[in-house]
Amino acid sequence: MGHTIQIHHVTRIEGHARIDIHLNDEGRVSSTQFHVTQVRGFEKFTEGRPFYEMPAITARICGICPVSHLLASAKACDAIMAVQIPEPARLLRELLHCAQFIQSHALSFFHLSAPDLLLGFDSDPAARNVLGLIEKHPEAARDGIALRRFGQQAIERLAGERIHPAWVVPGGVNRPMSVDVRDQILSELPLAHSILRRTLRMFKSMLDQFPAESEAFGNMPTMHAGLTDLDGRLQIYDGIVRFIEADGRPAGRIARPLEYSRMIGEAALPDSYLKAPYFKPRGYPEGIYRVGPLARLNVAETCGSAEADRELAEYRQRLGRVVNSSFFYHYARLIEALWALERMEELLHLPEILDRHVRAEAGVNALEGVGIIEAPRGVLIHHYRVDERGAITGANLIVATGHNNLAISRSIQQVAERFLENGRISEGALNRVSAVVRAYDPCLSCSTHAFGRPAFRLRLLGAGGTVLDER
Amino acid sequence: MKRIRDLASFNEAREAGLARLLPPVPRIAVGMGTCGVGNGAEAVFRAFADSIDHRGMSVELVRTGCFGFCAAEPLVNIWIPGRPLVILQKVRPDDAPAILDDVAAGRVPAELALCRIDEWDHITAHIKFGSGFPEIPLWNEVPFFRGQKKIVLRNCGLINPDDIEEFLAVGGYQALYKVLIDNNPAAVIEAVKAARLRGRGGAGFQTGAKWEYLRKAKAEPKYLICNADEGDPGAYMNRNEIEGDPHSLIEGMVIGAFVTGASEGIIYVRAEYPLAVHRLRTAIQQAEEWGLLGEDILGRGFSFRLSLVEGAGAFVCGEETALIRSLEGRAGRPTPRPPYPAESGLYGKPTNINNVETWFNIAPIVLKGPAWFLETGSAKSPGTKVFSLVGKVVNTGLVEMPLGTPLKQFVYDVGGGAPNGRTVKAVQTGGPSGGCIPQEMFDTPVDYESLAQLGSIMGSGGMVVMDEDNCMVDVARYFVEFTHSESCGKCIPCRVGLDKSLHYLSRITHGKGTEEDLETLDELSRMIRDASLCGLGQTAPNPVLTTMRHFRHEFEDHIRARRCRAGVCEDLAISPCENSCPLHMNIPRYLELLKEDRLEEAFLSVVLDNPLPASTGRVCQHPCDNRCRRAGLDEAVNMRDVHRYIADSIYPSPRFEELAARVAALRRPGTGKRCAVVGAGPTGLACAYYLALLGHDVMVYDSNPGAGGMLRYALPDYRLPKDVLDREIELIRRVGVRFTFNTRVQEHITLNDLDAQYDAVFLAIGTWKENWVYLPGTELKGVMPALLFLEAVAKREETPIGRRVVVIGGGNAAIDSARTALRMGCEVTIVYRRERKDMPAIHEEVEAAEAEGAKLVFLASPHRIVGDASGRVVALEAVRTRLGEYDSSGRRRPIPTDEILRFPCDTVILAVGETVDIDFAKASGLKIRANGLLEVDRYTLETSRPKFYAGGDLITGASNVSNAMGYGKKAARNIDRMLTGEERWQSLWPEFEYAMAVPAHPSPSRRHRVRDADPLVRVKDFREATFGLTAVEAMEEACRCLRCDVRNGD
Amino acid sequence: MSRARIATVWLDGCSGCHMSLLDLDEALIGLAPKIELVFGPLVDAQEFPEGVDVTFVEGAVSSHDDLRLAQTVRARSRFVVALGDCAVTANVPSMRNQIPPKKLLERIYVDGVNVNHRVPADGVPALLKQASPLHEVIRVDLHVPGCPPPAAAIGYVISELLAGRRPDLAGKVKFG
Amino acid sequence: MPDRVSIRIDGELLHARLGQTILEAATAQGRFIPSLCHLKGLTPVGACRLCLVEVAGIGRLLPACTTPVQDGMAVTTRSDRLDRYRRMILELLFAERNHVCAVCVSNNHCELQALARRLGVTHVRFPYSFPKAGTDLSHRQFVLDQNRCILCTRCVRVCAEVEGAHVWDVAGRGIGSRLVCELNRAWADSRSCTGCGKCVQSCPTGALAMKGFAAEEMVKRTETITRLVEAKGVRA
Repeated sequence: MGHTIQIHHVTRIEGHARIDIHLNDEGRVSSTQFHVTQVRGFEKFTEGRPFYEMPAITARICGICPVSHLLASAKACDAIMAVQIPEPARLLRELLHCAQFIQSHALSFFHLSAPDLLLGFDSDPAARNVLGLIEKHPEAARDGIALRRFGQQAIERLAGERIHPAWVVPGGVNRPMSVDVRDQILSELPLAHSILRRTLRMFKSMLDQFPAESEAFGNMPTMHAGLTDLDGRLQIYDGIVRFIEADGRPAGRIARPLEYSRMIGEAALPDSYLKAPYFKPRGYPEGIYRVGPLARLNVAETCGSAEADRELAEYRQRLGRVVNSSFFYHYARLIEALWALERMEELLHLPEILDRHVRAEAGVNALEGVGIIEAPRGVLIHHYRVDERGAITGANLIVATGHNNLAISRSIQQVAERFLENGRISEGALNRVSAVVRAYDPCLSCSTHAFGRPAFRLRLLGAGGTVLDER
Repeated sequence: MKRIRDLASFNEAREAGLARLLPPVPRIAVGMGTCGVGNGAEAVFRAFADSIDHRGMSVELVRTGCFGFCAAEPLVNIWIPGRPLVILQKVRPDDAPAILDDVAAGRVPAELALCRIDEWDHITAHIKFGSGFPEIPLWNEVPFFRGQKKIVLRNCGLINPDDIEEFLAVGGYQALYKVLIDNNPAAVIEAVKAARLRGRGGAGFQTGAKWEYLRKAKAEPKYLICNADEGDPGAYMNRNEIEGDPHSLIEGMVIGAFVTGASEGIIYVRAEYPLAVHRLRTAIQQAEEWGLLGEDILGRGFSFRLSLVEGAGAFVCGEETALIRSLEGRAGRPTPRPPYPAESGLYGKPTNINNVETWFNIAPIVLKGPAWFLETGSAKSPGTKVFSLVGKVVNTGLVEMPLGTPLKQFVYDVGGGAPNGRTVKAVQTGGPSGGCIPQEMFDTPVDYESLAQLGSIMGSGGMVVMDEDNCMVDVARYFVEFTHSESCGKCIPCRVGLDKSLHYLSRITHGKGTEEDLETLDELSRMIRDASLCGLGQTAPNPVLTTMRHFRHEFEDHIRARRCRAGVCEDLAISPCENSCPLHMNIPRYLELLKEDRLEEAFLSVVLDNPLPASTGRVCQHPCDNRCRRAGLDEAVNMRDVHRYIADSIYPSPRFEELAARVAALRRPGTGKRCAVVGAGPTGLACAYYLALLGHDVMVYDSNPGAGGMLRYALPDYRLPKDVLDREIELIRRVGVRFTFNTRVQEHITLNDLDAQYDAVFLAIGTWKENWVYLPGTELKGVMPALLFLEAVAKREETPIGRRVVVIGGGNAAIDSARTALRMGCEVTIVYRRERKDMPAIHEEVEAAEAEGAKLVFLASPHRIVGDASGRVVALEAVRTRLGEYDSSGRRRPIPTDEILRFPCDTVILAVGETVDIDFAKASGLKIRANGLLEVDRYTLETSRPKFYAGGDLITGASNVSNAMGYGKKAARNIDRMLTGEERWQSLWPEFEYAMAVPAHPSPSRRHRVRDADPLVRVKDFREATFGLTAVEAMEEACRCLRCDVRNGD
Repeated sequence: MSRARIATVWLDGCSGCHMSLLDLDEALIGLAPKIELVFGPLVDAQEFPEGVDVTFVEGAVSSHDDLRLAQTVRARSRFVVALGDCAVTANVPSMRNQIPPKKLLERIYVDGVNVNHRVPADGVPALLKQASPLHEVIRVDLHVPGCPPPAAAIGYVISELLAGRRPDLAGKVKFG
Repeated sequence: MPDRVSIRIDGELLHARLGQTILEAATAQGRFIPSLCHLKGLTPVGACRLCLVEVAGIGRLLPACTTPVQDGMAVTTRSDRLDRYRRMILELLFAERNHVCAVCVSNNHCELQALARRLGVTHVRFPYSFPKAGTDLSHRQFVLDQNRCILCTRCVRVCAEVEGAHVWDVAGRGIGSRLVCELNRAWADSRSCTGCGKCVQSCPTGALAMKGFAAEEMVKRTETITRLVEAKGVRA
């Protein structure tokens, strides 16, 4: 008879999710379900609030990438005020964002995924975590902590707080950067740089150890989406959202944020609080696409910085121009972090970044505004409508993990089919099911505008729907 | 023209008034306060007017205020010249012609007469009405008026409030005249101070002192304010005072104005009192016309303008600073004091505020002097106070009593106790800001200090009596709901604190409270009391704090047992009957199942709620009857006899086997836990039954050779045939209960043995030890305790009973003994020291005994048993008692008189109560309470020894079958929880599917009663004396249920 | 010395408090030998274990799953810390409390989508009527407010608890 | 009568001017008594009850902001009971409306928040009311957010007493009390509002704020109100 396997909490991800794997009578995977189990309702309860409070409120969607929400929200507010923010403010926002990319990518790679990669997918689950890493691979753990600290500290120096700073405001930022801060951050760059180089070296050296994972971790042709500038360079703060086919052909673009809904549609799922966005011209569910580091590197022509571009070239040499296995999210993430670091250095050396004109002030000049940026996990869209007084009348938020929702579900199925044998399920196999989710670094907290239970839950359900096993 | 300027014109007006008060023709005055009008006085007045017109009779017909006895309204005063004033009660419009007939004939209708007044002390004057009608009681012989002293209400209900001349006739404005003539303001203030008159608005501040501050204040003008913003729910003293006698208020204020130097006066009265407002306006206008108010009063050059402001009904405006803000046209929110109004009040000017009643006391003090005033009331609180006595008392109304009168006098003497034989539980004084005083403290004198000591206040004089049907948690919630909605919102403790208090209280009444809530509520209440800005907030927690102090167990019941004993909190009960049932039987369920003609399911429902339904169906005290809402329509549903019918239809029938098997099949899988139950009485049987159903191994030990305890060995066969009991016990065996008989604890098996062999032990030993009264002669031959007698009869043993038997006592054992003795051919007399209504025995049983020929003697307290030389009883001597004061049980204490009664007899049966033989417990480390009963946790029934539980008589003393079984049931639930660590109780009951709808049109139908056998026949043997309901009767009875268990949304 | 068994739980919150915990940075390395992380988003454990010494709970109680987990936490932990404003005051999650859950969900899943207009119901926990602070559903031993609480305050709490003392937070933490 | 009196505050002998309140006397000596409704320069109303102190010989607690000093008065400003009551009052305020400090414009500059921190309020034991409390965004420059209002009435008083416009008042009663603009108009429709912003500057929380100020940006300048009143006093 058929079974369903349920992973109760997917562990080491940022959010609440549960996976059901349905097995057929032969013990083979018949279907999988990816349930995101929390919802908070930011879209509704922000109605009536003054629009300029939105950055602070929406930052509470996520404590890992609050800066992304701050920025997307502030950009949407800029649009409502119909102002072009001063250039120094734009540069400072990007600088802040780069720092966040580094801390967030460090967290994803070291704190969450490194236990799988360094300790092994099949290692003792009780120690397969960051504390285990500290014990077994103290250098890697120290590197991870130090790299994350670098990012967090830079955020703190710029914005006053590591988590939920109130520095980014509609119209710019509320305080210019001091020379001291610039110099401090500059002085810390080399250490971070060396960690990233070391980590990239290490990761590349390990690549051969995971042939099965490389092959079956969401290895599938889908579209990809990401932000670039007009020249096709990787962008995270501003630019054009480009959609490409699995083979690299262009498929569509969002040049004006307000028009995002021409390209992106949203579907509700019966079994998950996470909605599924899709590429609208292609319809649901055929319009599946991926976002995030893997997608961004697929979409971009170049990174735009020297060392990162060298790494990108090597990456493409190894894996091809368009990489379709989600296992390589990790690889792409490290390259991006390197790029972010280089970009920080570049920004910090621009003389105008110390300029004191960092804020444009205005009231309501447009009744609708959309802000699109790249969060560490992918494209993030904040869309607000306001009334004449500036009160929010409607909000829609599409977050990175949402875009990946369909891809994650398919990846789970793929991993489940590949690693589940004879209807039996080993702990290591289950861990791989979680790990493929982890590869996307899904921020379910963002996606449901809720951060929730720490881990996936996994349930094995019989053909009749009875629960046979729960882990 | 009317203006009074000198003594002559004053006297002239008095004479004119007197001529109207005591006219040469009969005078009929209808009490037309708001209360009277509400009870139909308008129609009565019209009826009189029409009749008088019609007949062309020469009768003075006037309106008057209220004489205070609200429960007896409409009141009508009849005065025929030369005769006493007679007050008629509950007069209906169609009584008018007959009354007029009587009056025309110089008579009064005696059947309507409440009381007569020969002469009346108006304090400021004395009126002699006349004499005659000795058959009608004098006013102060009527219990409601006994002890009352009318100083404030001196004129209310006697004079026409719209006629200033009548007021003058009874000495009105005399005091003012005196004060103006004397022209010695300081002396008046001294007099008020010497009289120690305290503010009657509630706070009790010295009025004289307040006046002195105002007099000394420098700024001009000065204001006098009368606070008539009476907002307490259920309080209406001020309304009636104004409606009945508005000029007394005006006179008091003018005197106050003269002596304090105030030139402006304002009466702040509730807009909800239209009649009071109307009468005041009339009175002010008249007083001005007569030169008693306004410019140049009484020609003495003194001016005082008095105006009237209608308040918009905010409770907080009773607080003086809020009242002042309101008068200034601002929002009625209080301000902190200092500064006090005497310094900076209305418009920042010196101001004095006194309550209506305070002003009413001024003229008497001025005229009669402080020494006279001090004669009444207590040392610190002289004078009287008017209270509105409402709630659960027979006589409700306005009561003016000397301060310091004990509370019990209000409740029992004046109020006449709770109606329908209920027990009074508490009195709430001081309105919503006051506290609840429990019945044990009814000796408390009602004065400012004593009430404050108990956490209550005098307030403006509200007095709400509560009985067992009032849930004290709900009472607290109700009052906090009131103050919460009346809070002005200015200060945080009151605004938010009360909101949260209400939240906790509501949560508790919904059965969702926790013990932490209680603690938080207590701390919060203290904070609100200590930190609030004004009196509203400072006193608002009083109901909470006092109920938590005096009725903590009720709060705990709601929280720990999720029970509301009063049955008020609906979320905590299925229905009022279920709530009152000690076994918490789901009564509406079995009634409905029977109604749907599903007898077997009805039986299952009954027997799962109560393992001895045939027994309880016969002998239960049926508290459910008292709670049945059907009683409001016609009569309570006869629930007890319906469940007897259901049990009797199954037990002796062939269906018994199948149903017993169905019950046994409900037994939960074996837990492997072993339980011992000591005592096979109703308590032990109930516990054993449920423990067995829950899957435990149960052994019951009993010293007797059979199961049933008192049911078998104390209840006579004519009440409970033993074959009925045997069937019930058979069912209990079928669910797996085993018995070990002839085994006495401590003698044959020790508690330590039980401890070693069992996982849990339940002690349920009955009250087999007879209380021995210390009566000379109990050692005589022929004296025997009731239980031993009944047991011997039950066991068919020889009993040394004579021919003439006297039974001492009023409980069920007394009646059982009497009826048993009757069946043995004896002549029986029952001697009881209190009244019939005080007898604890089931009412029907007493009647049955009487019908069978027992003689009942009440108010006779046994004094000694007289014996002859051979040591045999020859007579019982008793002292005739009379009823004295109320004791703490709310019954009148019997007081011995000199009269001795002698009852010749050869046998005396003592049935004065039983106790438990607790000796076995003393040796086993079980804690015993001071009253000689076992100490257990109120909620879990755990004793002081681990694994040991106890219930029934052992912890309550002698009780009744249902109560006892209730404890057994509760113990089983707790023991199971202890043994399994789970709450499995609800899982015992299968889903019963039945209609959940209230009867659409309940047609009136009387209650079916069981029939008794002919007393003359039944007294000859021990066959069952009552026959149960027939199938049709039971079905009809079931159909009478109003289905209180059906809630909206079901 | 045996390691203290520590768990972290995250209910309806943003993970910011967990991030603040990670902001202890290198201090984590010093802490590692003293504690055993037995449950939480950073470790692989499916069931909340028995016998936990201290549990830090982030987030408000918002769904039936949250409620059940909170009750399990209480039953199996000696000391429960409400970490951060969401657990302490319900914070931003409580901004939905004036809106009936049905309306909220319909806005998102019916009005807010292009395809499949319906509220998810299969395999997802129902929302509670309101998001509540942790102490309104279980007993809480210590409250550490802040959005998020500063890493220093979290470090102080952990070190005091490890030393067997009750942390005194007066003046050290604030709401917001 | 002497112009100066001696009082004891927490045991320490201090001199005060006759006519000063306890709060003024204590503050003049650098002593801290918590308060929220009090703002120097406005008529004290004794409403928040945080400044309650114990005065020897008087059974009840007295608000320091309205109680004048008297010679020989012995005042206790800190005691276990006062601390408990003050914490409870703060908790009640937090439970009454929706004070989401984290995203409030006055975060880190809020008197309510600061007092809670100072008095050691780490959580609110009372159940939150979570009322529906609206905002008034109609005014061009200012915002009223009822969610953050603690009904201290500083705005009411500053507007009536200093600006002389009396735009604000409190409507309703008990827990239903709320700040209203004139006779319950939208702020923009006010006929008497001069747009001076004194109400905003006197507000202790984020209830009244400048429009366009994001989270943590709204710093109130209450001392300007006090200075203004004092300057007016000199002129008068």
